[in-house]
Amino acid sequence: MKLIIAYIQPHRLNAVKQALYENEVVKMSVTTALGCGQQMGYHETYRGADIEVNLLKKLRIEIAVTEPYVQTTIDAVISGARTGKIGDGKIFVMELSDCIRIRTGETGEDAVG
Amino acid sequence: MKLIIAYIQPHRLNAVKQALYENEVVKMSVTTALGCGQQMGYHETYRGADIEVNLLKKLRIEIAVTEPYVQTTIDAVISGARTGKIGDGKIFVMELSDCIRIRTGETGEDAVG
Amino acid sequence: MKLIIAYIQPHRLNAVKQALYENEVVKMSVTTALGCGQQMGYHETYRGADIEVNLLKKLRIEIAVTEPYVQTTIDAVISGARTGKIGDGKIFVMELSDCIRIRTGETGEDAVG
Amino acid sequence: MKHLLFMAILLVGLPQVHAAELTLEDVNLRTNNTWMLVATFMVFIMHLGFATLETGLTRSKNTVNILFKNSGVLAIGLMTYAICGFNLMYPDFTDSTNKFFDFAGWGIAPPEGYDPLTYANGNYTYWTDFLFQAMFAATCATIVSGAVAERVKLGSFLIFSAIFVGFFYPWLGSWKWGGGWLEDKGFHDFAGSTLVHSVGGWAALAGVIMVGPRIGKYVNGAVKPIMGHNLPLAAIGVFLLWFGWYGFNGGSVLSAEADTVSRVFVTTSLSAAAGVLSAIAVSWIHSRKPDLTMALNGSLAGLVGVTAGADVVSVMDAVVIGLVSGVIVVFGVSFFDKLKLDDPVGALSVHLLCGVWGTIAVGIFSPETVSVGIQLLGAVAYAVVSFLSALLIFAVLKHTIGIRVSEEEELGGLDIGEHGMEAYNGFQIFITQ
Amino acid sequence: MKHLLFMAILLVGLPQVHAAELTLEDVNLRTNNTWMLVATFMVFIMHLGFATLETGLTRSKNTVNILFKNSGVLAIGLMTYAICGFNLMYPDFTDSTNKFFDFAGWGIAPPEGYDPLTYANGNYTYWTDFLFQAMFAATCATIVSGAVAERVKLGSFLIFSAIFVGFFYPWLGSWKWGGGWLEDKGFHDFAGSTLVHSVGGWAALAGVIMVGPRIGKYVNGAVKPIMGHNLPLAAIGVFLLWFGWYGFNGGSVLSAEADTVSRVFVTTSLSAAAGVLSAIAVSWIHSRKPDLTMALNGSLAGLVGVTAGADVVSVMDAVVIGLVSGVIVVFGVSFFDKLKLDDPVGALSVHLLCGVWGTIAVGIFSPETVSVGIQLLGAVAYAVVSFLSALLIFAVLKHTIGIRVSEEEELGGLDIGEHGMEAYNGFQIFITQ
Amino acid sequence: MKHLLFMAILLVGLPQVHAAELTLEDVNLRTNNTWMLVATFMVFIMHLGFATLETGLTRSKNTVNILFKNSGVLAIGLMTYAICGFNLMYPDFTDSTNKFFDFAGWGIAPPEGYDPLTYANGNYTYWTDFLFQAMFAATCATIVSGAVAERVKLGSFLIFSAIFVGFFYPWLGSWKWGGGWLEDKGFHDFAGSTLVHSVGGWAALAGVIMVGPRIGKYVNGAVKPIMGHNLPLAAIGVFLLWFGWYGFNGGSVLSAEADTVSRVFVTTSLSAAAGVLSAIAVSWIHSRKPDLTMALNGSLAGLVGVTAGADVVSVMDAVVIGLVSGVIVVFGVSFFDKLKLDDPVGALSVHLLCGVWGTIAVGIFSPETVSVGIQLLGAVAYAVVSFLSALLIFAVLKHTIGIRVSEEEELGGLDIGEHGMEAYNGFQIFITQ
Ligand SMILES: Nc1ncnc2c1ncn2[C@@H]1O[C@H](COP(=O)(O)OP(=O)(O)O)[C@@H](O)[C@H]1O
Ligand SMILES: Nc1ncnc2c1ncn2[C@@H]1O[C@H](COP(=O)(O)OP(=O)(O)O)[C@@H](O)[C@H]1O
Ligand SMILES: Nc1ncnc2c1ncn2[C@@H]1O[C@H](COP(=O)(O)OP(=O)(O)O)[C@@H](O)[C@H]1O
Repeated sequence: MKLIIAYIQPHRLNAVKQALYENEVVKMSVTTALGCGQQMGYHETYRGADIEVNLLKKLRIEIAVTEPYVQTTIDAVISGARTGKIGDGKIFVMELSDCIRIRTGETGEDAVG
Repeated sequence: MKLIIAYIQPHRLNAVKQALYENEVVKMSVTTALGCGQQMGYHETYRGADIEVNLLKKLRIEIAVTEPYVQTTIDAVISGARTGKIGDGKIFVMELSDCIRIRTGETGEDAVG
Repeated sequence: MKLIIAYIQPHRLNAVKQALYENEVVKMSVTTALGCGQQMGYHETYRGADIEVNLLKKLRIEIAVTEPYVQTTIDAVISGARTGKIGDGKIFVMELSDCIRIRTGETGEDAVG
Repeated sequence: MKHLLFMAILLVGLPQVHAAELTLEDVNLRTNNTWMLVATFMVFIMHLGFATLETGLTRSKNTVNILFKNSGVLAIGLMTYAICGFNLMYPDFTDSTNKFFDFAGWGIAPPEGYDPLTYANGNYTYWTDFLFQAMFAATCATIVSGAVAERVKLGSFLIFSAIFVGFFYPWLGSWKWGGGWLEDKGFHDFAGSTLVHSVGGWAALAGVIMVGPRIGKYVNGAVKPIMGHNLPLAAIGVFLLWFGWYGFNGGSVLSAEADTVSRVFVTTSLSAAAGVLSAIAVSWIHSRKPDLTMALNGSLAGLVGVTAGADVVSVMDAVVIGLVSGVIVVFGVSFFDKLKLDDPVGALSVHLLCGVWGTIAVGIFSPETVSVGIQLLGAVAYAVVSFLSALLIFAVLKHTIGIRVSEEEELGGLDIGEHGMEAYNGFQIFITQ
Repeated sequence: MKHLLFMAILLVGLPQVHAAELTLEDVNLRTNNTWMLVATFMVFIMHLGFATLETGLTRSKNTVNILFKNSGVLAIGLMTYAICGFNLMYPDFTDSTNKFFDFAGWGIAPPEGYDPLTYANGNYTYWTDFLFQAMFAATCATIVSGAVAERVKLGSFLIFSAIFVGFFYPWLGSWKWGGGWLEDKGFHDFAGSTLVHSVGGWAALAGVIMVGPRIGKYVNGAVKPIMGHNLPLAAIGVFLLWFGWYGFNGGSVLSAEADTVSRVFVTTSLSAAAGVLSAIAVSWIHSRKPDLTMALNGSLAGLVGVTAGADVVSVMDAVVIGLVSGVIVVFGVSFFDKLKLDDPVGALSVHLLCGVWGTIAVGIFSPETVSVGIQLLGAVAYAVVSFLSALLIFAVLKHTIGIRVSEEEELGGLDIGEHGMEAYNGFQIFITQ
Repeated sequence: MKHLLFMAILLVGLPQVHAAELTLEDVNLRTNNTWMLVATFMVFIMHLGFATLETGLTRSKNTVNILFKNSGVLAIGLMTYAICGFNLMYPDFTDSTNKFFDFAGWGIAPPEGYDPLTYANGNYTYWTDFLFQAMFAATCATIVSGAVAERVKLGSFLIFSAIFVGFFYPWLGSWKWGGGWLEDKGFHDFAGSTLVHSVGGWAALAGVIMVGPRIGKYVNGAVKPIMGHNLPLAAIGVFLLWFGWYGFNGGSVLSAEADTVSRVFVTTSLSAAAGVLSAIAVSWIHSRKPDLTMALNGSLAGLVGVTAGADVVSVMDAVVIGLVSGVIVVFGVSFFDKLKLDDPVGALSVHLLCGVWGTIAVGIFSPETVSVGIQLLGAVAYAVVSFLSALLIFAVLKHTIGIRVSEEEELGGLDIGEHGMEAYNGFQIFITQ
C-alpha cells in the first residue's frame, strides 16, 4: 500500500478527479496549501508598498492505494493536472504500513479501497 | 515510531480527543480536509441550478506515537469516531523515521511524547 | 529521499523560510493546523462562560528533500523556529519512496529539487 | 423636467397642493410625515441589524438558514400586517365597550372621507401609520428567530411567525396602542419595551423551551459555549440596531414635535451608552476579560430598557435605566444558561428581561404620571398571554410537522440540510462544533 | 456658539432667512428639500448595496476587483454627471421642437436669476435636483458591473461606464424625464423601471454577450453553478438596496407631499415583500429547496417591478406586481443560463426582465391613465438604443484594448491579476473554481 | 390609537402644539430640527464606518479588540460629553473676556427659561444641539483608535479616550465653535477639518510615536506591509463614512436652510468623488496597480478636505480640493511609512494631512472672506495643543500602566490576549504576520 500526496494547481482539481474516477480511484482527501516551488512568485501591492509573494495557492491531494493502483493513480493525476507550465505540481509517494476503516474495523488492503 | 493519520467526521473531534486523553495520547495536530470515500455526496442548489457535492467536510488528525502506543491510539480513535454509519472515516499508519523537538533538539522516541 | 514535516509557531514562518533559503532549500508546502503538545492551552470567554482551548494555531510545513539535504533542512528549520519556549514545535522525518514532477514526468531525486 | 412631469401626473386623482394655495397645515403635515417616513425606514434597517447580529453570533454552518429566516420573516410580517394585523391592532375600540378584542376588517384602505390633513391631527398619513406599525410588527417575530436559531425547522418557524405576527402581536398590541383595556388603565409603554420586546422575548422563551438546547451546549451538566463565527457581523448588527432605534423610539413620538423627539433621542442614546459601559464593567470584573459580546449586548439592553419610558424619564433616569440594563444582560445570559435555556443570541436577556425592567422602570422613575402597579399588571398580562400563545403554537407544530431538525442535519448544519447551500463557499472552516 | 457663527458666515452671499421674515414658502422649501436630500443619501447607500451584493455572489478571488469597480463607478458617475450628464438629461426641451436630443452646456450652475424659493415650485433647490439625479445615474452603470463580473477587464469597464453613464444614460433619460418625445407621448415611468433598471439591464445584456461566460460555467452543454463566496455580504447588499429604495422611489415624488410619498412607501414595501414570498414559493417548489439567493433576488425583483408605477398603482396591484416579479426572477435566472448568458448576480433577471415587466404593468393596472401600447413603445425604444449603444462601446473596446482578462488571470483571480491584492488576507480558501 | 395616547401623555409637562394653535415658528422648528436629528443619526452611523474600516484594514487576530475599542469609545464619548464635554465646548464665552477656557458646569440641562421655539433661532432644540455635538466628539477619539491599532493596550486606550474626548476635544473646540479666540479672529472651519479631523489626527500622531510600530512592520529598514484581512469590511466602512458625512457636513449648516444644505451636499459629494479619482490615478501610475485601499482612502481624503469649507467654496473648488486630497493621501501613506510611523489605517494621511490641507484651502479658495494667515494660525494652534496634550497623556500612561501589549500578546493577537475571544470562530486562518 502507498500513500500518494499530490500538489496541484487549484483549478485542475476537477480534471484530476475526473481522471482518477475514470481509473476507478474514487477515494481521496483534499486540503488547501501554500506552496513554493520552481514557479516564481508575484508581487502584491498594499497601500503603496510592495510585497513579494512566493507562497502560492495550491491543492494537496492525499490518496491511499493498494500496489496495483499506484502507477494508475500517478498517471491519472498527471493527466489531469499537467498543462505543461511551471507550477503544475508534484507527486510524492510514501509507504503505507496499515490502513483501518473506522466503521468496520477492517484493516490492510481491504480497508483502503 | 509511527505517524497515524485519521480522517474523521468533524463533530466527532471532541469524542476522539477524549478517548485519546484517556489513553495518555495527548499530542496531535488537526487540520480540515475535504474527503471523498464510500459516503455518498449530496446535492446543493444555487440559484436554481443543481450541484453534486462529493467532497465532504472531514477532519484530518495527525498523531506521532512510539510503537507501544500505536494500537492504543488506533483503538482510541476508533472508539471516539465510530458511529457505525458510512463516513465514519479511516486511519492510515505510516513509518516515522525520526522526530525532533525543536526547543530542545531531542530526537527519536524522546521527542515524540 | 525524505519527507520532512515541521510544526512551528505561525509567526516563525518568515524566519524558517529565511533559514531554509540560506541553505538552498527553496521548495516547500505550508498549511495551517491546530496543534496540541506540551504547550498548555489557554482560556477563552464567550458570553460569560469559560472555554478551555488546547488546540493552538500552528503551521505545518512539508519539505521533500534528497538525503544530503536532510540534516541541513532540519537544522535550518530549528534555527528559524527555535525561541526556547514551550510550543516551538516539532519535526517529523519520513521515508519518501518516490517523487514525480507533474510537468516533466521526471521521477526520483531529480524531481525533488 | 422630471418634477414637472410628476406634478402633472399627480394631478390625476392624488391629493396635492399648488404653490398658490400653500397652507400651514399642509407644510406641517409634510414635515411630520417626512419624519415618520424616515423613522419607518430606520425601523426597516433594524431587520438587517437583527439578521447580521444573529448570523454573527451563531455558527457558519447555519448562516444561510438564518439569513433566509430573517428575509422571510420580514416579508411575512409586512404582508400579514397588511392582510389583517393593522386592523387587529387598531380596531378603533373607542365606540365599543369590549376593550379586549376587536377587528376592523381585512386589508388596508384609508377610512371613508379620508383627508390626510386631518387624519391623526396632521401628524402623518394613513399610509405612514400603517407602514410604521408594520415595520414594528416584523421585529417582534425576529426576536424569536435568534433564540431558536441553529436547530429550529425552517417551515415550522415560518408558520409560527405568520401566526404570531399576523394575529397575536397585533391583538396584544391593541390592548394598549390600539386603545384597549390597558390603555384605559393608564399603562405606559412608549415605544414597546413590553409590546414589542418582551412580547417577543416571552414568545422566544416558549420557543427555547419547546425546541430544546442545541446539541453539545449542555454536556454532563456543564455549559459548553458555542461561539459565534463572525463577530464583525455581530457588531454591524448591533450598530445598525442602535441606528434604527432612533427611528423606533424617535418615530414613536408620532410627530416631528421637536422637543419631544430630540429628548427621546438623548434619553435613548445615553441609556444605550450607559448599557455598554455597565456591561463592560460587570463582565470585565466577572469573567476577568473585557467581553465584546457583552459590550454589544449591553447597548441593546440599554436601548430596550429605555424604550418604555424614553419620552417621560429624565436624562439622569435614562442613564440609570441603561446602567441597570447592562448589568441585567450580563447576569441574564448566565442565568438562562444555568436553567439550560439555550439562547444563542441572548434574546431572552436583552428583550425579555430588559423589556420587563424598562416597563417597570417607568413607574419607578415617573411615579407621578405612571403607576408601578399598573406597569406590573401590564407586564404580567403580556407575559402570560404571549408566552402561552407561543407555547401553544409551538406545541401544535411540534406534534404535527415537528419543530426541530434531525440530529444529522443539526450536526452537518442547517445550511446544507435545509437549503443545500453554503454561506462561505471555498473557505476552509472547522465545523467541529 | 456654532450656530451663531455659521449664521454670520451665511450672511455673506448665500440666500437665507431671518427669523423675523420667516415665510411659509421658505419653510415649505426646507421641508421638501430636506426630504429630497434624505432621499439622495438613501440612493447613495444603494451603491454600497450593489457593491456588497455583487461581492457576495461572486468568488472570493475577485472581491478586490469588484469593490474597486463599484467605488470607481460611483466616482465616475457623479463626476460625469456634473460635467455633462445633468445638462444632457434635462436640456429643457420645452422651447425646442427637437425632442430627441439636446444639450444645455458643460458643468453645473444654477440657472440665471435662480431663486431657491421658486425653482421647481419650492420643492427642492437646484443643487438637490442635480445631486439626486446624479446618484441615479451612477446606479445604472453599477447594474452592468454585476453582470460582467469576474472576467471583465478593469480599465475597459471603467471606460465603458464613463461613456455610458456620461452620455447614453442621460441622453436616454431626456426622452422621458427631460421632457422629450416619450414624455409627450404619455409614457409613464415613475422612478425608473425602464429609465434606470432596464436601460442598465439591456446594457448588461450587451456586456454579457460580448464578454462571454466565465470559464467553467458551461461545460459540455451543462450549467455548472459558480457559487458566491459570502452570502451574509449578499444579504447585507439586498437589505441595503431595499433600504435605499425608499429614497429611490420616495424621492422620485420630487417633493415631500405627504400622501403620495407615503403611498409610494407602502406600494414599494408590499411589492418587495410579495416578491420575496413568491420567489421563495416558486424556488421551493421548483428546486425542492428554499433558496436564499432567490429569496434575496425576489425582493429586488419586486422593487424593480413596482418602480415604474409606485405612484399610481393600488396597494393590491403592487402586491400582484411583486408576486409576478418574484416568479419572473426565478425562471429568468434559469432562462438566461439556458441561453448560456452568464450573469453572476442575476442582473438580467432582476433589472432587465422585471424592469420591462414593471413598465408594462403600469399600463395593465392603470389603463385609464397609462396606455399599454405607449408603455411597450417606450420599453422597446429604450431596449433597442440601450442595447445597441452598449454593444457598440463594448465592441470597440474589445477590438482595441480588449474587454476580457487572460485565462490565467481569470483562473488565479482578478484580485491578484489586476490589483496585486487579496481581499481576505490569511484566510485559507479553496480557489478550485 | 397610538398617536392619540401619546398626545395625551405629552400634555403632561412637555412643550407641544395643538392643531388649533399651529404656528409657522413651530413648523419651522420641526423642519429644522428633523433635519438636525437626521444628521445626528447619520454621524452616529459613521462610528460603524470607522469600526468596520479599521477592522478590515488590520489583521484578523485583532478584530475583537478593534470592535471592542470602537464600541467603548462611542459609549465613553457620549457619556463624557454629557458629563462635561458639552459645557466645556459651549461655555458661552460671549459675556466673558477670557476667550481661551471656560466651563459652564456639569451635566446637561436646558438653559433657564428654555423655549424650544427661540433657542438657536428655532433651528433646533437644546437636546438636538447636545446630541449632534456629542456624536462629533466621539468621532475624534475614534480617529486615534485606527492609528494605534493592533498593539495598544485596551485599558490605556480607553483611559486616553475618556480624557481626550472628555476634556481636550471640547476645550479645543471652544476656541472656534464655542465662540472663543479663534472665532474672534475669523478662523473658518465649517464642519471640522481642523476641529475634528486634524485634532484627532495630531493626537493619533502622538499615539503612533509613543506606542511604536507593530512588530514586523519595519524590518532592517525596509517596509513590510501588513495587509488588512477583510477588504469588503473596509469598503463597507468607507461607504458608511461617506454616507454619514452627509449628516456630518449637511448637519453642520445647523438648520435645514435649503440652498446651503444642498450646496454642501454637492461640494461634499464632488470632492469625495474627485478624491477617489485622483487617488486611483496616482496610485495606478505610482505602483502600477489600481490599489483598492487607495481608492477607498481617496474618498475619505476628499471628504476630510472639503469639510472645512463645504459651505463657502464653489463646486469647482470642491473638485480641486478633492483632487489634491486624493494625491495627498497616496503620498502621505508612503511618507509616514518612510518616517517609520506605523499607521495601520492611514489615519494620519486622511485626517491629519487632509484636515490641514482642507483648512488652508478655504483661505486659498475664498480669500475675500477667509484669510489664509488666520487659517494657518488656527491649524498650527490646534496642531500644537492637540499633539502635545495627547503626547502627555500617552507618556503618563506609558510610564504607569503601560500602553503597549506584550510581544507575545501582539504575536498571538490581541483578541486572545486581551479578550480571550476569537472573531472568526472555525475559520482556518494563517496568522503568520
Ligand atoms: N520539495 C518539495 N517539498 C514540498 N513541497 C514541494 C516540493 N516541491 C514542490 N512542492 C510543492 O509542489 C508545488 C508545485 O511545485 P513546482 O515547483 O511549481 O513544480 P514544477 O516546477 O516541477 O512544475 C509547490 O508549490 C509546492 O507546494
Ligand atoms: N483511499 C483513501 N485515500 C485518501 N483518503 C481516504 C481514502 N479513503 C477514505 N479516505 C478519507 O476518509 C474519509 C472517510 O472515508 P469513508 O469512505 O467515508 O469511510 P468508510 O466508508 O470506510 O466509513 C473520506 O472522506 C476521505 O477523506
Ligand atoms: N506526537 C505528536 N503528534 C502530532 N503532532 C505533534 C506531536 N507532538 C507535537 N505535535 C505538534 O507540534 C506542535 C508543537 O508541539 P509542542 O508540544 O508545543 O512542542 P515542545 O513542547 O516540544 O516545544 C503541537 O502543537 C502539535 O501540532
